[in-house]
Amino acid sequence: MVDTVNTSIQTPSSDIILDVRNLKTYFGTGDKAVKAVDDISFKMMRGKTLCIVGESGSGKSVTARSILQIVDPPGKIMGGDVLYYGKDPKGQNLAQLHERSKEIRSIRGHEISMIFQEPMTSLSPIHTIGNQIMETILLHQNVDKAEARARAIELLRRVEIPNPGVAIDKYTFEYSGGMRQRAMIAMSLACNPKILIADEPTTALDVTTQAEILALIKELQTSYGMAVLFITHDMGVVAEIADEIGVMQNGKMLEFGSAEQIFYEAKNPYTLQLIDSVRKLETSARAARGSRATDKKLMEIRGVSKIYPARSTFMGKANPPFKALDNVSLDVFEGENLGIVGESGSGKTTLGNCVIRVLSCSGGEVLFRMADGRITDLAKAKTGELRQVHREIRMVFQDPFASLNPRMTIGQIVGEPLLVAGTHTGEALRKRTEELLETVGIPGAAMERYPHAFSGGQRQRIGIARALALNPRLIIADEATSALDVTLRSQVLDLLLDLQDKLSLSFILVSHDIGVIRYFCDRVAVMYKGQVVEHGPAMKICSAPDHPYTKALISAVPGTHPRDKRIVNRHRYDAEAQASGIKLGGN
Amino acid sequence: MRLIPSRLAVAVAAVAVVAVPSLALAYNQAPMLANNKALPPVDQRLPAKPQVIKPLDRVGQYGGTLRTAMRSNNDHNAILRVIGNQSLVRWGVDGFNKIEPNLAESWTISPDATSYTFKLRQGAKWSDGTPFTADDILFSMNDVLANKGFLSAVPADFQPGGTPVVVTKTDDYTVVFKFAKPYLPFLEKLATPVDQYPTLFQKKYCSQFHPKYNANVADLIKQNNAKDWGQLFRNFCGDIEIPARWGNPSKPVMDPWVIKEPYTGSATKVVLERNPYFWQVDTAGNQLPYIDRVQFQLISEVETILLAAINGQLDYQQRHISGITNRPVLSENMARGGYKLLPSAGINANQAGLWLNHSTSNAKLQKLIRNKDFRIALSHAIDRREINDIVYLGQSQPWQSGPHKASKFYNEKLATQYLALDIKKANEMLDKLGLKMGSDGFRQYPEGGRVSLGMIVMISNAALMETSELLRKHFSKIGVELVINSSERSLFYDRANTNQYDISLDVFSGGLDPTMNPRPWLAIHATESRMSLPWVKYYLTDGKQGEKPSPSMLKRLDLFDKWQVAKTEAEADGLFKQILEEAANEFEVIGTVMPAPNTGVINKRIVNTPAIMPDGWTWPTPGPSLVQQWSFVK
Amino acid sequence: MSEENKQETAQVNMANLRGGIEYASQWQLMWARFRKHRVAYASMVLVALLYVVAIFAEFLSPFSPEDPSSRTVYQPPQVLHFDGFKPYVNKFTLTRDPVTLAPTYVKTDEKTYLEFFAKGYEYKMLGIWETNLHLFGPKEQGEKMFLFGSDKLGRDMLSRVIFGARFTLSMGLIGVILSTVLGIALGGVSGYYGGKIDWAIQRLVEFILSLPTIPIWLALASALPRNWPPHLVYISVTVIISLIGWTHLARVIRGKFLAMRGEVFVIAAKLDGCSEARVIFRHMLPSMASHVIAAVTLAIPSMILAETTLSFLGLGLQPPAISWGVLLKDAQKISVISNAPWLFLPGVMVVISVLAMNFFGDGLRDAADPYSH
Amino acid sequence: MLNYIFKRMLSAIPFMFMVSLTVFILIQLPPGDFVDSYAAAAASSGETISPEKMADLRHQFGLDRHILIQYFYWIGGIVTGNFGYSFEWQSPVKDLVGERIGLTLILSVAAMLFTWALALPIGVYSAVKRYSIGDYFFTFVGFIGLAVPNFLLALVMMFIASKYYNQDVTGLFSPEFQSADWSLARVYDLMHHLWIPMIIMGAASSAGLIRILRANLIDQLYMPYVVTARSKGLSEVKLLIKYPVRIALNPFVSSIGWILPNLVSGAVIISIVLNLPTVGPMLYQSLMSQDIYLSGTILLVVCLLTVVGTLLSDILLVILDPRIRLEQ
Repeated sequence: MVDTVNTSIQTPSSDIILDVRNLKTYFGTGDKAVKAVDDISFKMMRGKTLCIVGESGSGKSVTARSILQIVDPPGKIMGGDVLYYGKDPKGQNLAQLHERSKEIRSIRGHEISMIFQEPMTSLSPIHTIGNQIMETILLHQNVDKAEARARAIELLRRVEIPNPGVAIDKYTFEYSGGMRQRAMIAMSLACNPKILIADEPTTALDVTTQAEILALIKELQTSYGMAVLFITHDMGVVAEIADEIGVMQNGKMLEFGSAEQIFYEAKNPYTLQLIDSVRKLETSARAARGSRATDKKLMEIRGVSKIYPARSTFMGKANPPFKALDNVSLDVFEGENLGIVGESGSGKTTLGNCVIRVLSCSGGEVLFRMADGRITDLAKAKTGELRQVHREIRMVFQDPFASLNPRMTIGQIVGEPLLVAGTHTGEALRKRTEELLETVGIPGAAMERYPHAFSGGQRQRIGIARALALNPRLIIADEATSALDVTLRSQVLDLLLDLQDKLSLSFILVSHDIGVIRYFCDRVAVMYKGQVVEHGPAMKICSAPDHPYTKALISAVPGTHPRDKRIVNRHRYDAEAQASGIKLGGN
Repeated sequence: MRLIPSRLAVAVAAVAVVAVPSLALAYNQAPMLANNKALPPVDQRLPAKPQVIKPLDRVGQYGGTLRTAMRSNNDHNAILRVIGNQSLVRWGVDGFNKIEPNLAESWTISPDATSYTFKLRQGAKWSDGTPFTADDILFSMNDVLANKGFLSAVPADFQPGGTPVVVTKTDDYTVVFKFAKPYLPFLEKLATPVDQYPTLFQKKYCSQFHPKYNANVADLIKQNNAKDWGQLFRNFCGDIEIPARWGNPSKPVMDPWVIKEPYTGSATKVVLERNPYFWQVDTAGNQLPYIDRVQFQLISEVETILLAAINGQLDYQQRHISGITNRPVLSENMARGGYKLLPSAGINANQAGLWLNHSTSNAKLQKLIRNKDFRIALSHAIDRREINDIVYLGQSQPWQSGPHKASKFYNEKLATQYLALDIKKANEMLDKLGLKMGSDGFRQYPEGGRVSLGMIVMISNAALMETSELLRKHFSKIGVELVINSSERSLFYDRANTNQYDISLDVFSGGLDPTMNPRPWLAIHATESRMSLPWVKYYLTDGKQGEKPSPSMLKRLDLFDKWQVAKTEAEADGLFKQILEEAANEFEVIGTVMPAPNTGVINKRIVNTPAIMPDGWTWPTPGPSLVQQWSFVK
Repeated sequence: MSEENKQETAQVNMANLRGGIEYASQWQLMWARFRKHRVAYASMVLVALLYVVAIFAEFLSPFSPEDPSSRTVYQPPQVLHFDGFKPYVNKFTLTRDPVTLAPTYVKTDEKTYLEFFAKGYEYKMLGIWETNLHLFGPKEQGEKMFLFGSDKLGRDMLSRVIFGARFTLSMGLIGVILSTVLGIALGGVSGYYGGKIDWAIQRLVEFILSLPTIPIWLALASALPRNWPPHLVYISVTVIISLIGWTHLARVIRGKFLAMRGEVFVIAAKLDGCSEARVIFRHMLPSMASHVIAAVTLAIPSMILAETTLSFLGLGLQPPAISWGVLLKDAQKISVISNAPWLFLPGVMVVISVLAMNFFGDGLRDAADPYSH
Repeated sequence: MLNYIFKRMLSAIPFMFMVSLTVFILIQLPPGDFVDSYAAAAASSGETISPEKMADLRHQFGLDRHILIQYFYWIGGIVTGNFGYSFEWQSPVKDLVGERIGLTLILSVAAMLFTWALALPIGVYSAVKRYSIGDYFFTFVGFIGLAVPNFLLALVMMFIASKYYNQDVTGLFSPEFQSADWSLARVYDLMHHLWIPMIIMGAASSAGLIRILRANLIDQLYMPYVVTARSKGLSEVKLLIKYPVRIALNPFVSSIGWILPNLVSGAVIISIVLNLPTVGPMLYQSLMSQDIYLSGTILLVVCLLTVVGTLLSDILLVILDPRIRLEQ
């Protein structure tokens, strides 16, 4: 157990806005209680950004919510003090206030406000954005409706939402991802709070949108002079914006210090491991192991397109047909790792699904050289032929929890393809299943247990074992690592690389994470709005791309060095395209 | 629906009469009519010699509303029963034994009983003041009844032996009914509700819907979107047994009360008000009826009628609640409901008779049923005391199919033979018939197969259903299997008419009115004489169709033909007694128990109601007890 | 689990892996969760008890439900007393008030002793072997006793209620099974294949749902050729009720199938090369089974109520058949309410069984998804 | 919105046509026809009808024509507003049904309002206070309402009301108001009679509604937007009403779609027992006696009520929930 970190950096109390001392928040009672926040102490400086970083389940989010006592039941604050100096200079202990008292309610949204990770579910689906913003204003300031509405419009303009006069009467689902988060921020600033708590606000966003939001928060912090408590698991983001950093694990604060101290003089091994796993993704493991790519073409994708027909909405207004894939052409060589990168809505997942015929494409052909040399066009293959193809091309899915049937043991899941193909039965099937599990690092004896008994990382390995069952030649990994914690991400990628070396596989890795692409792939194709804008060797694309969009994409990726912050001088690709984010119907 | 408002007709009559100076009024009228200026004085409204009715207890008092209830559909005859059928003649107050003058003051019958001459009551007026004359009778009989457009054929009671009656008038108040052959039962038939045709339609009012008298009846038909003049006529002037008879307030009637709130599909109650021109008075010269208004509350569920009666919301109610099973709950609530019990005697010969089907399709069984010993054995197997105790609460008595003691045609053998419970004798007789007892406790035919009788029962009659379950137990004791096929009303008739039954459990008619309904002893009624419907077809088609009846039945049918054309009462009664004697010897059908006395309720404050009256349809309870002389007393 | 039987269970599982049926854990999880729900657990026991009564009706009923006796007409229920350990009931004699004819029962001090496994009327146990053994009854064979009172014909109400359970409960069950089969078939097809078939089936469901239930039962039941014997009427009434009942289940199943089609593990199964039938039965149905069971248990009560309503309208079963609905129909009289209220006991039984099934179904539905939070 | 309603109306026409055909055939299925049941009814109360009179009646009512001809006569009539003649009453079906539909609607709507007034508070309470004693108590009462056969409840309540409170139970109005025209006194008299049927009809459907509202509300209580609202400083009660209850109301409102038909058809039974002048008893009698045009029209009207009910609930849903209105 690491000794408690001394937080007694002596700074004059005048510029401390919040002082949290020995905060304990438990779920349930007695010895079985889950100690989500176990004796946490830290201070927040006026006008400064404190980042609390930790992996999922570390208790960082519960800490943030305990400040305003809005922890989900059965969580309760068991002890400790939260001294707030914003309103009453002598300090007000928020922890002692009753969670339904008027005092705490006058602080929530007024003195201290909060924004959340998933704006789509954090904003009411059936109230307009304007209504929800004005509600905060009317709650804390005695102004009439017209005044509140004017303030709301002003706030929307402050967060750079185009023509706010119209946007105010729109509903949450009519906003794009980035725009929704901007609206959320506008709502939190309604009463000029002194502290803004941001609970993983950019985790669900694309990297370019994330950059926009981080820049916006920075700029608002300086103009409002408010302190920001930023909760995240992404060390890159921490490097870009943090003034002070706290590292949490299993409810404990392992290390606390300025950005400089944490990134360059970290003492705690867990912190080091966190930083290392992020930095690791700035290198290319594939290059380190030497490329196994050959010049024999495995697959030729020629002019593939996928168009969704126009569907009239309820009121009869028909939106135009949506081109998910627009005449995409790519080659895949044997032994090669081809990366397909792009933001949400770029069509990268659709391409993956069209290749393996989970979706049928509207046009073009996908020529694939079978093991026996025959060339088949997957786009037009019949079911019988397709079954043979599905033995040679396998898929690994993104969500480890959803991709395994909860009602079958993992032995049955991994053994299913063999059982269906009829190649192994009885004892041979059991032995082969055990062997497969061992290859991905899961103990064979665990075959009888059910998916709900395994962690995210282990489940992903089981998914991979299933993919390997029929000795495939090509595996399509659709965002295979994006659901995992950063420390696990590299381990899984290493596993895939080992398998590739042993079993001479080729991979198509679809991802939005530049780090993963750089680490794993030989060649990369960049997609934007259904088209391949650029493709080439991974190292070149990830460091010095030619196409302006790729430039914007790469530059928006947060670095891991506080000293050379990259987002602030990032390249913005056709800003007005980004800005006009309000399009009907999210995709 | 008002075509020629009856007010206009009244005014015309009034003008003609007012000229007569007001004599010292011999009669007095109900106070309710006092303030009706349009009415001439009571003396002019009454006939020269109004019929004098002697009230049963004492002279009544005017006023009050008689509240009763009826079911909300298929129950329109409840109104006819209370208002009474004003025919030329009527039944005596106590039953079937006497025919009394009604609209006819007197009548003479030709020696050969082929022609009847009726002297009408002069000065009697319809409810709209128009005099009631022979022309009305001729219009009803010759223009309506005989017209194919109204009825496809003249009703059987008016064409005995197939030749319709000829109706003529000698003067305005004398009418002659001439039949082809002697027709003694005509007077009794006239007293029954179904034969009220002669005095039903007023010529002046109803002729507007008759093509012979109103040329442009066609546009009237279109106006009321009727199909033909028959339907139009029925909508305005009604017919004997249809709801529309009580649907037209402006239709002139001879009844004691006139429709005020008509009986339509959506009505929740029907109200009738006293007829100012009613032609009967009591012994003290008061114009009848005593009671001002009669109100029928429409209720869909029988239990709700019972609840209303117990609650004291009804002044008179027999229909639907007078069954023996309700006797306990009715008698317990007498004080609360403010009523007294009104007993009535069923006129049927038997409450639950076994019509053995002598022409059942099952040949083996038919041979057995036609064997008298088998029928006697079945009769001895029935524990009539248990049926009486359970189903009729011990209030009835064992009985076969003969008329009651009260009737002049009582035949001791036909009524009480083979009533005793004697399982041993029954088993001996069945053994003698060669029906050996099988291993499963049921007897087998000599040539094999279990002796099983299929019995059809109507589901809606609770007493019959309970009796059938008891009979099943009784027959199982002598090894005869009884299969009960309970069925909905409409299906019961469907199956009976198509001969798909071995036994039909249903009432035997003719307890007090044997000559009117001789069905249990004679195969003459197309749907009700269920000892064998093929025999009936044989009789009705003079042997061309159906099946030849048994010798005993043929003899009886021959006697019946002679009875119909008997010239004198004595000759007719002699023949009918021979029929009953022959039926007794044949013992064709088996009876269980006599009808138990039914108990209705009547408001404590109503007098002039008979101690006990028959409960039937040919004697339409309580009509013949002259409801017009019932009276509330303070 | 200790080491060696872990091996051993591994063998066992692997042995029938070929069949792949063995997914006990889903049921174990559901069962553990269900037991926590005390009310639902008690209801399940009660429901099981009711069906046992329905099956062993002859054995459990002390007297034949159909033998009338004039000496015990409308006898009120007799209270059970204990003389030491021997249970007995007091005899009653029937006297009838001459005027009101109301049956009045005078308690005599004569005792009728009862015993377990008494000799009673002859019957065929489960239609196999002849016996006259009954669970309990009067010591001497001829004696009578009425714990639930007697009806108009003096028949024992306790026996009639027990026999009534047989028709009513079995009708509920068969009706539900019928509508479940229909619901799964049609719901599944329209949910899985979508497109034209889905559109057609949904229109059919909407059409049937928009027909008001009771009037349609009225029309269908009155359309029955009524010369059929009671058990044929019984089967046809069950079919009628389930003709309408399947639509709700079809909608639930369709919704589940539509949701399930998009699940990742279903796509994975397709990519594993599973045939369409295997995808449905091996991957989709097991996770729906729990929801279907919950929906089924909730459908039985509505079937029971439907039977009683039809019998009340005089359309379903008719005497001499015995079902709770028929018994209630006979009790539906003012004269019964005022002086024979115990004839409403079948109504109480209907309420108890419907309540028990509702709570049981509710508990099942909560426990249906062991993986939901 | 308008063209949506118009489209739905248009699609209802073939639907109603199909319903009318099914209904008409259903009514004709039982053996025998109106005249048979008329003769049977007469015979059971002692009056006998001769076979040739029955043939006469059959010709009169046009029952001797083929089913389809009768059907097209009926449908042809409906288009021009003539719903045919009732055999039994010899008067146009339009008048017969006309008066009673009004009362049926009043009864059904009253019962629906009672159901909502009962289900809304109980549903919210038992969702917020999950697994509390109150929750179990209301669930139990709700199930009791569901479990008791409504004709039994009706008879017993009617008996108690009349025996101990001597309430007039012979209909919706006491005799003197029956045919009086509408006045305040008459409305008061109606209310006085209305409470028994309203409770009985409301009891069953409110149980179902409570279950639905409770389940939906429980899902909404722990949604993120509730946490956001709390983080903005809203009080628990205001927060509960504005967000979770408001969203859980949508399925509650769409319950009109299935409550209306249930109430109307449920009313058949209760009206028979309580003798209410609604279409219920008339439908039952006309089906029993196969008065085809009368029963056919009533069934058609009831189905129309159902279609209108579902349309109404869809429209209300669209108004209440923008997601349906704007999003595809």
